Parts: sequence; structure tokens; C-alpha cells
Amino acid sequence: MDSPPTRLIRLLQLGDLDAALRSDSIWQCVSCQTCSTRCPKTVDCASILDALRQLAFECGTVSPQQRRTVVFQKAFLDNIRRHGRLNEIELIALFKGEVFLRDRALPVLFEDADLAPKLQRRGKLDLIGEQVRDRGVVARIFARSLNGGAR
Amino acid sequence: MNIGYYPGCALHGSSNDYDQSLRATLGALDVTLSEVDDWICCGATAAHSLNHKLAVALPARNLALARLQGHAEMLAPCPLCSMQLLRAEQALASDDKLRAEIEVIVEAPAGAGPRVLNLIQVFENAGLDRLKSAVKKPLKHLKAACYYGCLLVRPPGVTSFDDAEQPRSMEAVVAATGASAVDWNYKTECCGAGMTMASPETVLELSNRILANAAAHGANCLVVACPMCHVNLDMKQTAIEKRFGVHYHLPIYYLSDLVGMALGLSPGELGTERHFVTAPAGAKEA
Amino acid sequence: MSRIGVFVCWCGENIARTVDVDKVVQASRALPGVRVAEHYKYMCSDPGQALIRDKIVADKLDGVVVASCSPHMHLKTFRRAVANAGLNPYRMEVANVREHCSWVHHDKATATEKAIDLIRMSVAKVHYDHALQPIRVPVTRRALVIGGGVAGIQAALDIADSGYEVVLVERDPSIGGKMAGLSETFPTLDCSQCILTPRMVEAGQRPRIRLHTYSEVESVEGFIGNFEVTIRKKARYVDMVKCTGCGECMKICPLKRTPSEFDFGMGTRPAIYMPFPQAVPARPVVDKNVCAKIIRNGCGLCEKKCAPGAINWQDRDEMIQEKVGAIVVATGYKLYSIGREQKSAKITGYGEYGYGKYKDVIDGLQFERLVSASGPTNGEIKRPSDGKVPQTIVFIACVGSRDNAKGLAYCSKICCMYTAKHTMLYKHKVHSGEAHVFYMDIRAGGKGYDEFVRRAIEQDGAKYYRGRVSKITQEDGKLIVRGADTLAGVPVTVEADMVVLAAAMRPADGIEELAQKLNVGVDEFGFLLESHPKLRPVETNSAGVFICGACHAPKDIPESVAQASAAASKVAVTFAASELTREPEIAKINELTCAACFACVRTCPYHAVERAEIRARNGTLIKYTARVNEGLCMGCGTCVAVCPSKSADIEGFTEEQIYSMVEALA
Amino acid sequence: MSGTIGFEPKIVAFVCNWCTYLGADLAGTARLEYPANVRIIRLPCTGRIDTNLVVKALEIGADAVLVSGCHPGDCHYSAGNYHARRRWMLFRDLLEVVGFDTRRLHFTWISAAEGRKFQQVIMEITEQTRALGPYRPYETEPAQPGASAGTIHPPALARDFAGVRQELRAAARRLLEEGKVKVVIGYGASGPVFITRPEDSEHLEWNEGCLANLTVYLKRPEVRALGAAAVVVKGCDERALVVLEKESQIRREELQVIGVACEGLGQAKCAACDTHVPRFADQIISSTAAQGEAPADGRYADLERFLEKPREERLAYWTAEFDRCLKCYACRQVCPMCYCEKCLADKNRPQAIDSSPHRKGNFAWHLSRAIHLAGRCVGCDECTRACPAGIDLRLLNLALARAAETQFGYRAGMDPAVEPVVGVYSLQDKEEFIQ
Repeated sequence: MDSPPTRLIRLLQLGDLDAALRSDSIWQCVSCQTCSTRCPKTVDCASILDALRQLAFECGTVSPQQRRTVVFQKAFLDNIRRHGRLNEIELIALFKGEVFLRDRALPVLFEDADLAPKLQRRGKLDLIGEQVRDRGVVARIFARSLNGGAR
Repeated sequence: MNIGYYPGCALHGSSNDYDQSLRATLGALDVTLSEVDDWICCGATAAHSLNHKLAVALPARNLALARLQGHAEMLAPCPLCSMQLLRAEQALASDDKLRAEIEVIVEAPAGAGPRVLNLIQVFENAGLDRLKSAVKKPLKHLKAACYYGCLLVRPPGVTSFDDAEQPRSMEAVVAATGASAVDWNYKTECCGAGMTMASPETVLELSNRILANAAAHGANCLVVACPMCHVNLDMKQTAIEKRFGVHYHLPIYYLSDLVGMALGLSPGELGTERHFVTAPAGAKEA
Repeated sequence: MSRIGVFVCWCGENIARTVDVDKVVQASRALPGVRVAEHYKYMCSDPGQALIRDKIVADKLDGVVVASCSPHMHLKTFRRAVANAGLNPYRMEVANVREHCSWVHHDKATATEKAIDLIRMSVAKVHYDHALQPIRVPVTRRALVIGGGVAGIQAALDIADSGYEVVLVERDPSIGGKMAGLSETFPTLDCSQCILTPRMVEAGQRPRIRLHTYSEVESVEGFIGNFEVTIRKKARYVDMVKCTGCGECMKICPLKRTPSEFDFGMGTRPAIYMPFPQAVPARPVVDKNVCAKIIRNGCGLCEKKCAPGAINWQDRDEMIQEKVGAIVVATGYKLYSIGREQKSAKITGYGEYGYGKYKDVIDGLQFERLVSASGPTNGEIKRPSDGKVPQTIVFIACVGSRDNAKGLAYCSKICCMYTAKHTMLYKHKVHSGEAHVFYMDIRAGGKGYDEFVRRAIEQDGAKYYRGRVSKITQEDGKLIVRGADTLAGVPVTVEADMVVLAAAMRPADGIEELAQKLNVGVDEFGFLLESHPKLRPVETNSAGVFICGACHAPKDIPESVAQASAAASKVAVTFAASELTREPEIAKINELTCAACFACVRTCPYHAVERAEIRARNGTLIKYTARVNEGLCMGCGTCVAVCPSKSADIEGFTEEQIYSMVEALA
Repeated sequence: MSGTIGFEPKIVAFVCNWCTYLGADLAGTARLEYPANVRIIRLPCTGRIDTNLVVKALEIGADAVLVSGCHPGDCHYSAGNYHARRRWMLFRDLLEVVGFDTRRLHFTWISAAEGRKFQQVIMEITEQTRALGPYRPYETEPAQPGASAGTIHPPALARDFAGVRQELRAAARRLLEEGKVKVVIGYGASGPVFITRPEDSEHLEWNEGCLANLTVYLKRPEVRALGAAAVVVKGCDERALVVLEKESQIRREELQVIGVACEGLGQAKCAACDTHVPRFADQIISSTAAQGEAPADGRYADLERFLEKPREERLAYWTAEFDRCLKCYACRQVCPMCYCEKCLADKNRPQAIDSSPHRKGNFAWHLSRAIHLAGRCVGCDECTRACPAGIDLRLLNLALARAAETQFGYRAGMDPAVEPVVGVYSLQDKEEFIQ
């Protein structure tokens, strides 16, 4: 982590939002909520990091090293937008494709490739994937939420 | 007892073994689940990372569906889903402006309820004494490390369930099955959660610590109540062993697996045979 | 009244510039009941006062109005002048024609007109001025000190030295308080007991100090100068007179495994015990919750063993009445009980530190006992779990303090210092040992304090990390302390043998109840409220009750002692005269018209209005009525406003006076 | 009203001795100029300032009144200002109903350090009052006779009262025979009866005429002289007992209470009654009356309807009403809460309330009476019924009842456990009206 939570909060106190938005840490955070739980000053760091991620995403100040995470999460949301529920195969495919095209990282294509057959054998690989009936409302929810701005 | 059920994407996807297990087990305790009709994804980490409004809207939609379908209580076996649902519920209750806006966005009225429950709470409500008396095969041979992960207990302000630092509720359920719970230190550490795809290294690193500590404290299996935790600890276990040159072979059970086994359900019925790491010889039995 | 004199002051130019004093005097002469009206350059000067005096005598004036500066300036001056002329000082009023008139208005005509109005109002008021005598309250020159810690002892000794009797009440079997259990004190590292015990002995032997140990204040009645205190002397089962304090009973007692309160559970004691060898009084007590004889009439060995036959199984709690004139509260503090304090839902937590789960995670006071020469390990630092000497100790500051998440926003003030002290004492005893300290900020204001902390870091090599500890876990006998070094911006992990938590200071148990008995306020954390943070730091809002030590706020020893002496001197001031005189401008009840609805009783901020009965000579009840306790009334008049029949009234601001002032403006 | 040329308002200020008076002193020492229209009256504390004083100030022609004291938490007497704040909350609501112009009434917190604020406040008030013009509420043109407040009276229910009557008589007889009581206070054919002999129990009545609130007699010395008493109450009357006990006027345990479950007797109050069945009576005599649940909004419907009139109309209405007042004090006589041995109205040193029946004195009396009933009036409406001039005093009582309920969630005589509104305070009490 280039900036631990304390440093991020400090940057914000000093008004250096830009530095906070460019940091790797906000994308390395696994949202385990421990910081919010322990802070003696009841600062909800986890939620603040959420906000920072949203801003970084909107302002396009995502640290290059961390783009992979954003790509995944974007792919995840697009996936939901289309089906209303997660279609794992499609997500993996699209995500890997994106990452490959973006940073020409061949190996990514084969990460966990061995898992697929194993999953299938265990009946854990749904090739078709589910869809909700009322996909219209899902699309509208997305449209309205995104237009409404992220904050 | 019949309660609403919000499986979430994982339990309809690669974690369908969890879905199978808890349906079977709760069924055996005559808790029937009626799945919320046409539920949608809660948005998960992606939503709360990239768009706050979405992170409230998606769960809000599901809460509304459940309420309109007449559910007073709703099981959300995935802690991430349940946190998102609880957060949304609290946000809507505390912010009138937001509520009004969200009601428009999700095309459904916001309101009180349903009460969102995690799997442990459902077992508690079903009654641990009842469970104890219903046990057919006490799991004496199991020394379980109860693994809560992050979101079952954190942030306490949202989950308001058990002690965020020294939780005991899962141990209570495990005890009821006749298995023993080991005292260990990584109960509430993070396994890497949604980083499985985005940042595999993180997952291997964090999950390894958990497995290592469980083993070090003499556990012969881990118990989880979260699909992501299961994926990272079970599916990825071989990768972890390879990556760090260690050997664990620790079966990872869903809490419902453990209870189910104690109630005499077969691996077939529970779907435990579909796990990557299956029970070690020592723990096998007729 | 019909012989009123009006005296208009120019205040040099200050009034005369904008107020036409001649015109004012002319107008005043025309006011009903005014006999004379004069003006003078400086009415407050000697000749000015002389003028007033002469006129009072010459014209037999029975009321005086001085038109001058604010009553807050010279009311007393002029009252004295009036009194010197033999007129009752409360038969004079001040019309504020300077601050409220000449200084704030520039147009002479309007200012003059207003000045006349102000005088008209004052004249109207003075008509109804009563001749009042200052209220005299007898004073019992005897003080009660609640709490026998270092603050209470200091206060008791100082009061005794000023020549007054003291009743010292201590809840525990011995005086000495927390300080008696401390090892060595910062920043000088002198032995706590060595400096305290002589004072304890003194307090025990002073003829003027009456000691009630193992006793608690049951109730407090009355008011400044005249408190009636009931004290519960808890059953000790030991005859204080017969007992010689030989200690044979403690040796023979078979139940030696009771955790010792004095050692904070680090050591044990028998069922019949003295908290510590230097206890004052040096008399044991029987713990009735443990003693086999009391619980099931068994054992009784101590009784057989006791040569003087001092054991008394028939002993019962007894109530003692004491009359005192002033009260000093010095009930001190307790430590925030980590993760166990459930009283306020907010104040719980710290599960991450594993206090109570891991034997070797202890709090600051427990560590004091471990390093104290008189402690359970005779000053050898051995960890509770296995008695091993810890090679690495982690000290964590601000456990509770400054932690809004735990509901305690305040700084406990002493932790930074005693933590530094702990690292030193440890390093001095275990040279090879490592001391790690996690802190948020270092607060070391005080004579020689920061130097002391630097010494701990630079000379004794304590490792300080600015950051919190996130979690403590145990791996094969080691406590794994994971925290952050926010200056380096890196996580830190220390494998420790022992962890010491500097828990927050909290007011002692029962403070709220005591505060209620004394009618003293408490702040949001339960500490007692002073009357004014700057100017009346040891006084409280209930007259005659003073506070000192940690019951007021977290404090170290020097501060507590200083404050104790301050409180003692306030007591001495109260006792200086044989009776207190108070301004007579207080409430009075017309008992004939009082309908006894007691709205006033409910309203009075000082509980100064009481329910009373009027009985005929033969004792038959005639009626109930409200009655003002002159000792308690502060004269706010809130009772008047709520009294439907206006049977309540207040001297100096009576209904007649205020209405006549309003009507004067018609 | 529009400003009058060359008009210089008269402003009376009641201020506390420790904060605002010193604030004014500071304004002086700092030479902060302000208009010379204000006349300051110094009192120890805002807690001392009685609402009657403000009325008196208006009587002598004040165009505006200022009450000012210490900021919350700074009171020299620790709580006086909190008591004052609560009193003004109630008083302002009353003035609104009577149609007095609350814009003439100012309430501020000014500390000893706020000389500047004192100056500002006086300047603002003077300016504002200049703009409003002279205030002469007592010169209002009375409303046309017959102008009604719009109170709606539900029809009296024709019902057979015989059943209750029999039970009532039996109960009284029993109590007297068993010697539990020496006298039973009940309704007779014409007005109240005081039954002392069992056989006289037959004189007890129960019919649509049983309107009086008999608890008023409990305080009368001649009744007390008769010894232990039993009293017949309806649900509404009974609330008076709760208040009287709270105010130490009666000992409930020394009293036998015969409660009659009442379905309403066609009075205005009956429309919004939610205490048909007495709750604390020793015995309940009931025909069929069920515990009615009146809508809470119904409780103040008449008042709210009245408040829809513009302020001037309200004042005109009351002017006409009070002009009819004869100062016969019947309203006081029949009120269970008016038990003072010497009423403020009978005091002449000082004369807070002018005793002669003219407009100012009448306003003073009715305002004072109403405010004294704040949080105490149980709404038995006896005052209204007794008034020979037919003044609808009920509206004034409702005004304060509503203030007590809406501002402090308090209803007089409903719950013996709760502290009354006057004489207690809450740090949460509203103060938007305080500057």
C-alpha cells in the first residue's frame, strides 16, 4: 500500500484530494471494514475509501497499476446491468479479454484456466447463466443511478 | 417456520453447493425458504466501490420486492449481500431525501423490513437446543476453526451482530453439532474477498495466513458462512499450497454442512462432495 | 415612604455632558414623595457621600435614589454611605443613568428625558423598599472530607492544621487510596508509599481528625454551615479497640485465595485481612462474602486465635450522625474496565486487545502492583500466566481515553507519564528487556515531565511508535501485537511476553448517587462539576461543598494535592467567622395565603423551598405551607413567577416594586 | 399597521441582573449608541419574570416588550432561564389565540460579554416597532355581537339513565352504611347534593343535567368539615383529582371515588372526549358506555378552526367577549383548580389585575387565569358553563392544553406519574422564538 488509511485521511484533511485519488491503496483495499471498526475517532474510513474510488473512477484518475481492479468491477456492473444477476462465465471472459487488450498481458488469459473443467465437473459452472425477468427495471435503475451522479 | 430467501448471485453460480447445503439442512429443521421472486444482484463490491447510489438502489429494490411479497424476515446467506441490504435499509431510514430519490429509481416504495438475517441467526432462531436434540451423528471427530471473515461482524454499526473482535456465535452452533471448536486467532481476518479475480496475489497471501493459523491451532477443518470465503479457502487451497509450498488439506465446510452432517444428511444431499478439498481420511466415517 | 432624596451624579463630564442634570433635578423634585433632589460632580467621592449623609440626617430622609453609574459599580458604596447616616442600606436604589443612558445616547434632550424616567422608576421602587437585615447563619466549624486518598488526606490535614475538626470518611478498610498501591511516582521516581504513609499515619493520629474507614455517606441534609450527615459504618466484625493489629488472625485464616482488591487481582488475601501492611487504621476486617463462619457458621479459627478476643461476629452496620459546616469531596477515580464496562452501551469493546482472554494482558494499575516493592511479587516483574520474567513488554496508551468510539472523548492526562515511568521501571529491573510503547500523542505538560519522557526514550531506550494497536493474538505463548507506526507509515508487529494497557481514568463508582445527595452537578462523563472553570475551580454550585482530586477530572498527584489544599483553604474561609452573613434579598413566603400547591418546591433550583406545617399550640394541624430555607435560597425569584397567588415574593424585587416601576412609565 | 410619522415607540425591557443587565452595562462602557426608547427593569433572573408583568407593560402603553437573560447553560442560578423559556412558550401560544401581536414580544439571550448584541437587539426592536407603529390593543373595535368562535356543540343524546341512577344510589348507600365515608358528594335533582345518611341516597340523580365537576367541592372547608367523603365523577372530572393530588390538595387514599362511565352529555367537550370511563375510581358504575377513542385532532378542532381567523379578528372577538365580563368570578368559583385562599385578582398591593370590570382589567384577569391553568386545566369546561356573560373560556383553556400537549407531550390529569409542565424544564425545549 502506498498510502495506509491514516495517510489517506490526512491527505483529505490537508485538502490534497488529487493525491488521494491517484493512490494505489484505494484499489488495494479489500473493504474488510476493520479500519471503520477500530477508529477511535469514529471515522468511517471504509466508506470514505468507497467515495474516493467513485471519484477516482469518475475523474479517471485511477492509478495505472490498479486499472485491472477497475476493469473487473466495471465488467461486473455491466454484467449485472445486462442480466440483473451475475453471469460468471461471461464476466470472466470479458474481464480477461479487456485486461489482455489493455495491457497485452498474455498470462492473465491462463490464470486459473485449469479451474474451469474442475468447476464444471462439480456442477459449479453454469454455462448459460441466469437472467431476471424484469431486465427493463434493472436497466432503468442503472441509468437513473449513474445519471444521478455517484455521490 | 417459513422465511424469505435472498440467495444472491454466488449461491446461484459457482457457490450453488452452499445453496444446496443450507436448503437441505434448514429443511431438515423444518425451516422452509421461499426465494424472493425475481430478485436482482445486490451490486456487491463493484457497486459500493464505483457508484454509491447504485449500491443503495440495487439492495433497496430487493428489500422492496421481499416486503411486497410479504416476507417479515429474509435470509441472506452471503455476508456481502446482507451487509449491502442492511446498509441500504439504514441509509433509507435515516435520509428522507435519499429515500424519496431511491423510491423513484427502483420504482418501488421504501419501508420498514424485512429483517435481514445471516445464516447463524437463522440457526439461533430455529433454536440451538432443538438442534442439539435433533443431532443424529455427533461430529466428535471434527475440530473446527470457526471463520467469520469480515462482513458477518463488521462494521458493528451496520451488522450489530455478535462481538466484532471476539465473536462466539458460530462456536455455539458448532458445539451443538457435537464438534469441538478450536481457539484460534484469524476468526475475523480477511481472506481477500472479491479480489479473487482482480488481484489473485492478495487472495493467496491473506487466505494462506488463515489456513496456516487454523492448522497451527489443531483444526482439522474450517467452518464458514460466506461463499467468497469458501471460494478463496477451498477452491484456491491447492493454488495456495503450490504458491507457498505448504500442505494443509483442510476441508472447508459451510456452517450448514456441519449442521447437516450432524443431522445425518449425506454428502450427496449436502453437496459437500462437490467441494475441492474433501474430508481427510481421519475425518471420514460411515 | 414620603421623604425621599434624589442625588444626581455628573460623573464629571460622563453624565453631565449628555444629561441636563439641572433639568433632571428639577423634574425629580416634582416626583411624588421626593423631599430633596441635588446634583454633584462626583457622588461616589467622599464629599459626594457626605452630601448624601447630611441630607439624610437634615431632612430625615427615609429613602434614597442615586442616579449615577451601574449598580454593579457603586451600589455597595452608596449603601454604605446611607448606612453611615443611620438609614437602612436597603432603602436606597440606584438609577443607572451612565451605562444605560449618558454613554449610549448622544441627543441631550432624549437622554435627559430617559434619565428622568429612570429616576421616576427608581423613586417608585424605593417607596416599597423594606428595611432589611443581613441574614446570619450559624456555622458548625467542622468539616466532612469524603474519600481518604491522597487528596482527601491532604485536605483533612490542612483543615485540621487551620484549627478545625475534620470527619474523614473512607469507603475501604484503610485510607491511602490508589496512591498507596503505586510503585514509584513520576517524574522523580520516589517511592509512592514512602511519601504517603507518613501522611496516612498523621491523619490517623491527629486528635482533630475523626476517621471513619470502611464507611460510606448515607445521606446529607441541611446547607452551608449546617449539614447533617449520616454515615454508614459497615460491619467489620473486628473490635477496633480490643484489636492490637497483631495479624495472627490473618495468618491462621484458611481462606487465603481471595483475590486482593488492593493488588487488583494480582495477588491474594485471606478472608480476614488488612488491605496492606501499612494500613491505617492497622485493623483487619472480615470479608463477609467469603468468611466461612459468617456464611455457614463454620471455621471461626481467627476467633480462637485472637488473644484480645477482638473478633465480634455480632457486629452489624451502624449509622452515625455528624454535624458539619462544610464538605470536601475527594472520591477519586477508578480505571475504565476494559471491554467489561457495560453500564453505558457506548463504553464497551477492545475485544481486539484480548484483555480478560489473555492472562498477560493487564492494565496500568495491575502493573504498578507488579513493580511495587510491596506488591505480590515483591517488586519482581513476573507475568501472571506462568511467573516468567517478560523479556518484551508492549505498553498501549489511550485505552479508552480520547476514544469517541468508546464514548470517552477526554484525555486521562496521567497515562503518558506513567507509561514512560513503567518503561523505565521495567528497564531498570530487566536490563535485557525491551519496552515498546504505542501512543497517539504524548501529553507531557508539567514540571520536568517532557524531560522525563525523553529520558525513557533516549536513556532507557523505550521504543515509541506513534500509532494504534490493531489486534493482539496469542501464538505459542507469545502475544502477537500488530499495530501501526504512522510516522513511518508501516505496520508493526511485536512479539511480546506481556502487554500493559493504559486504561482511561473514570470517576469512582457511586459518584452519581453521591452527587445527588450533595446536589452537585456532574458532567457527561460523571466527573463532578466545578462552579466556574476559571474562577471557582474547587467550589460547586451547592454552597459549602468543595471538590478536589480525580473526582473532578483526571489528575496526577501534585495537582490533586494542590487542589486539596485549595479546597481546605476554602473551608477555612467558610469557618473564619462564627456565622455567615448573606445578602437578605431572598425569597419569602406569605404562609397565610400560601395554598400549598408546592409549585415553588418543584421549581427551586436550590431545593431551598420546603414543605412545612402550621400547627396550633395544641399541635393540631392548621394548614400546610411552603417555607423558604434562608440558608439555601440564592434569591433568583423563580418561585415568585410560578406562584399562582403570589404568596411567594422576593426582597429587593418585590411584586409591589416591579409593578410600581412599570406603572411609573405610564 | 404602517409606521406613524415621528412616532417614538415605548419599549419596556425586563432583564436579568447577571447577563443582560451587564451586557447593557458593557454596551455603555463601550459607548455603543442605540435609540433611547428602551426602559430597562432589572430583575434577578428571567425565572423571576411573571407573564402578568408583560400584560401590565402593555396596559401602560408599551409598544414592545423585551425579556432577556442568560444563554442556556449560563444562568447565574443554573436553571432560571430554562423555566422562563418554557413559560414564554406557553404564554406566546395564549397571546396568539387572544389575538395579541406576538411581534411586539421579544425574547433574547444576551450575555454579559455581548454589549454589541444588546445594541443590535435594541436597534432592531426599535426599528421594527417604529415600522409597526403604536400598539393599542385595548382600543380595538369589538366584533359585532353574535360573532361566534365557531364552536360546535354535539346534540345531547336521549338515553335512559335509570340503570346508572339505581347503581349510583346503591353504591352511595353501601358506602355510608359501611361507614367508609361520612358524606357522598353527588348530583341531585337540582345541582349538587351532599348525602350524609344512607336513606338519603335516593336523592342521587343521574341524567343529562349532571354536568358539574363535583371535585370542586372537595376543597371547601364546610364540606371537609363533614368528614371522609366520596365523590361522583365522570371520566373528564376525574382528571381533576389526579392534578389535585399532584398539587397536594387532596389525599387520594382518604377519598372514595365513584366513577360513572359516561357516553357524553352533549357538551362541546364530549365531542372530543377520550376518557369516557374513569381510570382510577374505586368503583365504576357503568351502563353500556365503552371507552371511547376520540381522534386526537378532534380534541383541538374548535380552537384550530378559531385560529384560522386573522389576528385582528381574533382580538376583536375577544374584545367583544371580555367587554361583557362582569368580573363576577363565577369561572373561578367553579374551577377545581382555582383553590388559592387569596386569589391574585383580590390583591391590591400590587394590583396586578385591575378589579373593576373594564377592558384592560378583564383582559388581565382572563389571561392570568388561563396561564395559571397551563398544564393544569383538565377541560371540564365548568368555567364556560358557569359564565353568565356566556364567554367561551373553553378556547383559552384549549389554547394552553394544546400548547402543553404539542410542545411537551403533556396532558393534565392523564398520568399521575408524569411531572406537570410548569416548574420543570427540559434542555430540549424549543426556542426558535428566542433571538
